[in-house]
Amino acid sequence: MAVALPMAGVKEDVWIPTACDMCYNGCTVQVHRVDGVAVKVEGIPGVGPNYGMTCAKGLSALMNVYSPNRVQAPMVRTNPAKGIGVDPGWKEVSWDEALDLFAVKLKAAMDKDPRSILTHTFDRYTYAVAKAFSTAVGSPNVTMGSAGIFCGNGTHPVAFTLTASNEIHDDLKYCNHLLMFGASAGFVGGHNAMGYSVEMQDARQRGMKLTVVDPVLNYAASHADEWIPIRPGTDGAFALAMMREWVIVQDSYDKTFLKLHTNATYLVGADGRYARHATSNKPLVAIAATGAILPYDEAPSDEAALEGTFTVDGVEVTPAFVPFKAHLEPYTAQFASKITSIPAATITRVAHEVLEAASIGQTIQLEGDTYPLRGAAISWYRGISAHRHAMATGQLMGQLNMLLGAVDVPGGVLNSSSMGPTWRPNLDPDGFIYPGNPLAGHMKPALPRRKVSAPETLELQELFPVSVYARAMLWLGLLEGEKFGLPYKCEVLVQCRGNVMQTSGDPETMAKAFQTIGFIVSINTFPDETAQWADLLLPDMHSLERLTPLVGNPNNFTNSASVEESGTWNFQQPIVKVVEKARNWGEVLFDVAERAGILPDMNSAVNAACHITGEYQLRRDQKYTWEDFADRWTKSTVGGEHGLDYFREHGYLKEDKRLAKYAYPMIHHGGRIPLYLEHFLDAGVAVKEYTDSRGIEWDTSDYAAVMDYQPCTTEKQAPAQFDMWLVNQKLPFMAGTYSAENPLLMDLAKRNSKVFNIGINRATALKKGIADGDEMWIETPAGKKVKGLARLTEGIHPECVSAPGMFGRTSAGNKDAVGRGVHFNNLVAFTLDHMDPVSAALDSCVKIKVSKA
Amino acid sequence: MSSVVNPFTGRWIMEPKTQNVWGNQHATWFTLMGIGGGLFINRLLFGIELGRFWGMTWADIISLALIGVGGLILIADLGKPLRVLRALLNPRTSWISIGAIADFTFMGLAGLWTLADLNFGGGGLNLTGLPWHGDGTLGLIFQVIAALAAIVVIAYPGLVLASSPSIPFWNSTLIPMQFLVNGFASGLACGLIYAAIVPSDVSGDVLTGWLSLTTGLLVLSVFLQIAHVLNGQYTHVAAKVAVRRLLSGNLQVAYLGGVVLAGLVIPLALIAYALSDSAGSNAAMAAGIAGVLILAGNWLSKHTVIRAGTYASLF
Amino acid sequence: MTRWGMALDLERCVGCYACSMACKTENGTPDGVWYSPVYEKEVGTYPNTKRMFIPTLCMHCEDAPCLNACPTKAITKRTDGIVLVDQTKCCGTRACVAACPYGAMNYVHEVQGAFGGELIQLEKQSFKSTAGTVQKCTFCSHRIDAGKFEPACVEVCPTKARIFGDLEDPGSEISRVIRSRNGSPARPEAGTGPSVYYLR
Amino acid sequence: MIQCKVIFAGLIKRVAGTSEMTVTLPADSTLGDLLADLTARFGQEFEDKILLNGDLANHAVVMIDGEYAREVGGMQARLDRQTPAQVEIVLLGPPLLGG
Repeated sequence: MAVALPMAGVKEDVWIPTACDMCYNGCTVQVHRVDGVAVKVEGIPGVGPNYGMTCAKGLSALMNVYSPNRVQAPMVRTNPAKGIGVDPGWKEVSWDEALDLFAVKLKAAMDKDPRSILTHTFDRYTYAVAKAFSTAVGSPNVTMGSAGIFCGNGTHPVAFTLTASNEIHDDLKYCNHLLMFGASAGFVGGHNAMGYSVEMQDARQRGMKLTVVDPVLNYAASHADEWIPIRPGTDGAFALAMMREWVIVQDSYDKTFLKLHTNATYLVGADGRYARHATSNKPLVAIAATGAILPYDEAPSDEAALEGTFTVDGVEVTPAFVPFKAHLEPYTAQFASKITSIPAATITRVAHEVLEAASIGQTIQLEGDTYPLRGAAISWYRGISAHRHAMATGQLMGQLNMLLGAVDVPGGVLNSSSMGPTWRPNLDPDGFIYPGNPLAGHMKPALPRRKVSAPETLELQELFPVSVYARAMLWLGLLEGEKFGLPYKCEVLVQCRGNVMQTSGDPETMAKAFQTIGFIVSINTFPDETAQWADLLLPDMHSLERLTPLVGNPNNFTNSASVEESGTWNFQQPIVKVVEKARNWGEVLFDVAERAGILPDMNSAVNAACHITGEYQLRRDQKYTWEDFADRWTKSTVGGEHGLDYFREHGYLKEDKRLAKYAYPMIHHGGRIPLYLEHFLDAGVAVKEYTDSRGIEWDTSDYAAVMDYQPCTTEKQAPAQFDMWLVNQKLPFMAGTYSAENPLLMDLAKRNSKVFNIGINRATALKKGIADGDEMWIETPAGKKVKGLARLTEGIHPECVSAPGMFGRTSAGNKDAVGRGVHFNNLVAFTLDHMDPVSAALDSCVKIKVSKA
Repeated sequence: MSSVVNPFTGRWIMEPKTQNVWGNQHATWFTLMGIGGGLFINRLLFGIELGRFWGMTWADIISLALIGVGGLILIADLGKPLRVLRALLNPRTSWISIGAIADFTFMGLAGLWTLADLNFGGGGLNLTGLPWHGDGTLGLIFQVIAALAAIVVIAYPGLVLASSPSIPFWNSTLIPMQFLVNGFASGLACGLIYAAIVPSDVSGDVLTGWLSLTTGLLVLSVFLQIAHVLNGQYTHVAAKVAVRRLLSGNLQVAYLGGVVLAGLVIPLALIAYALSDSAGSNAAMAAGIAGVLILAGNWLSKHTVIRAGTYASLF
Repeated sequence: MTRWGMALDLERCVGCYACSMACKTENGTPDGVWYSPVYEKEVGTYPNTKRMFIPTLCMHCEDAPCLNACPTKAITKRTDGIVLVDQTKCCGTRACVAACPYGAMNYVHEVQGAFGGELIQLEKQSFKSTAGTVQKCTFCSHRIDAGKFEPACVEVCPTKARIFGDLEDPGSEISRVIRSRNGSPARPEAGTGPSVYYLR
Repeated sequence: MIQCKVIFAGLIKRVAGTSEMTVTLPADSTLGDLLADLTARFGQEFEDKILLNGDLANHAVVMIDGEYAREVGGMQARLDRQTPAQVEIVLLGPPLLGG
């Protein structure tokens, strides 16, 4: 490169702040635009949530916005036949024609049954608009695609249980030993990827010990002090053995925390239910010293008994901790070792190391208050969620933290979106916390208890009273809705950004489900697998072309407890316009609402979903431009003087550092969290009652007050010769399917030379006669076969084979991505018996047999 | 050639990397220049003329032709051929620069000196009157400078390889020595081939002299190959990788079959046979075959050493 | 005097390729040219396996083999130690690619865009490449000359694994961290005197 | 007596069968009284959708004269601050957040 000459005769050379959209973290970035052409993306030093850093995806975003493979204009399908790889026969139409067709189909569906309209998006920042649109048409059906099928099922319900917030992450400021199951948080992955990565490396260089439990030597395990390879889907057994070591063998756990903050002291009878006060119906506790029986909130908590037997109205009862402790008995280290393949000695050693690091009883002074200080925490994510017993394993992970007293306290696992100035601590009738934050306010956590009712949603969410979502059930609602009592069929799918066809379970099942949908509108930037099913394909704006208010919200997704900086509000503003006819899908929904005559309801619904208050509310009788709506939403949420003009000028707004009492609320909110899941019992009964009444076979055995380990379905069903597992692994430089549209990211994936290969343990490969670089077959019990190049490695469990990322595309703008690599989801058995009936997770255990090609 | 050449960044795995910078064009012009240089010096020292053509010796003509063609291949292989003259600018540290200067010097002086032999005879063009014709003081000066340039021309490609700290198997003075020995051996090989084609022009003892000289060079070449392989085996892991590829890898046939067997062992045997009294009339034929094999062996030794080049892994 | 250098912390690098992409977009390199790759190496045997991530770039050597090998003097060394290639002088012998022990030199035979074939507008504006010549990392000399004393790869690293500074200033952060972590260059036996040190 | 203009938006519109109606209630009526009156008209399904454990459910967003009912007293909120009172009942669908 020649020595940089000064740019002569430059007309324009500006840096424009916006928010990145190459994953869901919404980092604050600035784009360098020279003479109208965007040439570079950078972070903004010191500005959260990424503090000047940007990952490979964010930096390469220009290759998506400028891609010649984008959807260029509205198109209608001319080939009525639909199927994987079937050419829709696109014919270009004008926006006017397209919106009229859209409105006509919408009205027809609303007249038939408003609930027959399904809205889909995974565009986290404008969820509320999709939600409002669905509410305005009168439909409860909003869905999101893969994340709800594989990732959050073992996390979000537990996050609400522990912290009444949708997300959790660990306080790396004070933690000295982090035990991480099936995740790579802090290694440019997961939530708050960039900020958390700095925290993680600072913590590790401060001396924090990191132990990672995962079948694959993932990005976190690569740097961990210890990597513990484990058989897929068996994390629960490891957790139970650790708890047994603490509670039964060592008798060393945070008794005070259990008494003050959990329902371990609530008295339960032989039927597992709480003993309740005759009139106030409040759960009762027993005073250890005197045996007196009192409602939980009238007894001095630290005197309540954790053990012993008592009688209430002549019925024998014990504190809930007694059955909890008893159920740990069988889970010896040896027992767990057989299940997990982890040596028993390792299990006991790790249990001791974590317990010791927790230093139960330690306290710390922060901003005038005394907090319990815990040196150990357990974190987990998709690795343990994508299994048949996701809820059970997730709850066990939460219970590990509870026994150490490491929840919402310095050094423990923290809430990341409930607290903050908008928190309104709500307690349900039994004293358990639930979200008051309006952004999460409309959530449906397990507590306060929800009734089971005849399903009205295509995701059959009403049959999942203790989960937060039921995304994975969408195909079941579409295909067998009437069996479950759904009084309608899906007439219209409004799909905005998100490739549900490629990111769900196996595409054949999703294809059958999509066949049942009358009319599909896809507002998409690329002609991906889902767009191929559309009857009407509309060109969506890329995030660098559109205006999106409130992308980053410091009260959501990040808990700036452990970060010196404060949280940051940011937004997206138009930088360039590449596809002339592209439009912002949120704006399209407003237009269609007007054409379908439901604009008044749309405005009311937007006010409710976005929590717009006072003078900023949209009036029912008026049509607002997208910009006006964005300005009102911003002012209503951030404060009158911080509207769009402020953000256009400053680009972002720093929130002041979160107070300790919001970051570590356990000692402040006065609520309790359920160690003993009594509310699961009645929920299970209710689900069984309903499913029995409809003659539906529905396993409710996991609705128990204490969680046990059970093998995944594939483990039980697979014939002997299918002796290995196929596991999937996330990559820090790829996300979703749109990153495969980016030639620079694909180039990185090819040069990485592991992404498009199949990782297999060296010893196992030699036994099977497979050498490095050989072609090998992977075959599932269902007869699916995939071929790929073997890459021998020491970094994977001997019974596992790894196919990382989301590839093997059948349709994409970037032709180079089509047919390259293995599509992991395609091999996942997408049937009801492989799904967790409590959390709706889809078991991604894929039993396979491998052979040299 | 792929649109971008970087031997490291094809696969982002930390491992010894095979060089993909230079290929057969380089093996070819390395060899041509080696033979060309060898021919000129052998003609000067041992009077191996390979016959005359219009007064000029075939040895000089072929030498100029080979080095000229080698130079053209070199220039054609450049990314920016028109900037070839810039390649003369850095003789202080760049062997390619030194080599380029040597190339031009040789082509200039050897060319002029050879032209001075031109004599159509019978009243036609006759340049023998030129002051530097023949072995006059000026003639000798031209020849000596041209010979020194020729030596550089033979050796500098080897020195370019040897000067790379990046590829341990190349980074050894044994390579330029091999280039020199092969160069001279190839020069003599041309003589042997000439002897087979025009036996009458090469007397028995002259042939015997050439054969024993060639034997010496080939034996020396064998030692150099062995030394280079052993050196590679025990100095650096990347060199060991190169050696493994030569001895048992994808270059086994070219190296053991081509360089060692066909290029050294068989010629030595043929020459030994040619020197023995039982050869009789077909001694020249045996010598000629040996000569051809020596030339082939020269190309193959450059091809294999280039292909075997392996960068050391950084960690 | 100043001698710019970089320290790469192998304990912190997590192999996310942010530096590789930041470099590519900052310097507008053509398809296939990556100045700042991150290599991976598996160490140990199951189950005590580790994955090392090793970022590399041009080491801006004290005694640069590329500069020595280049016949056309297209490669020069600035007073602050930065080694630069002038594509208007390079004649494309590729001796430098062969000579560089660190794989930092890229020979561009054809200038291609990321989407193959014709360049898109962004590429036309940001590429600074001449076919038939070589190009490599410049320690972002254009940023340093504009007073931004942090190359793009350093600024963007999410785990703060890259430290840039003046090796000749004993008080600079880079000098201190090299001393405290006894940083050492890769392949010291090549004897080129790199300005890049690895903290193991 | 006071006039109360009630607007139904979102999912509740199907249960109410209309998007707008006017209800007359005693002067000192609260939001709770209004909802009890509407439940009497539209049946238990109306209450099941709007209330949870006797209070406004998370996903039932009720606005009285442009202000969120929850912020002006919830079920005990007065309806006589403006005549006619305008009550907007928006029933949101299930959550759409995170994965």
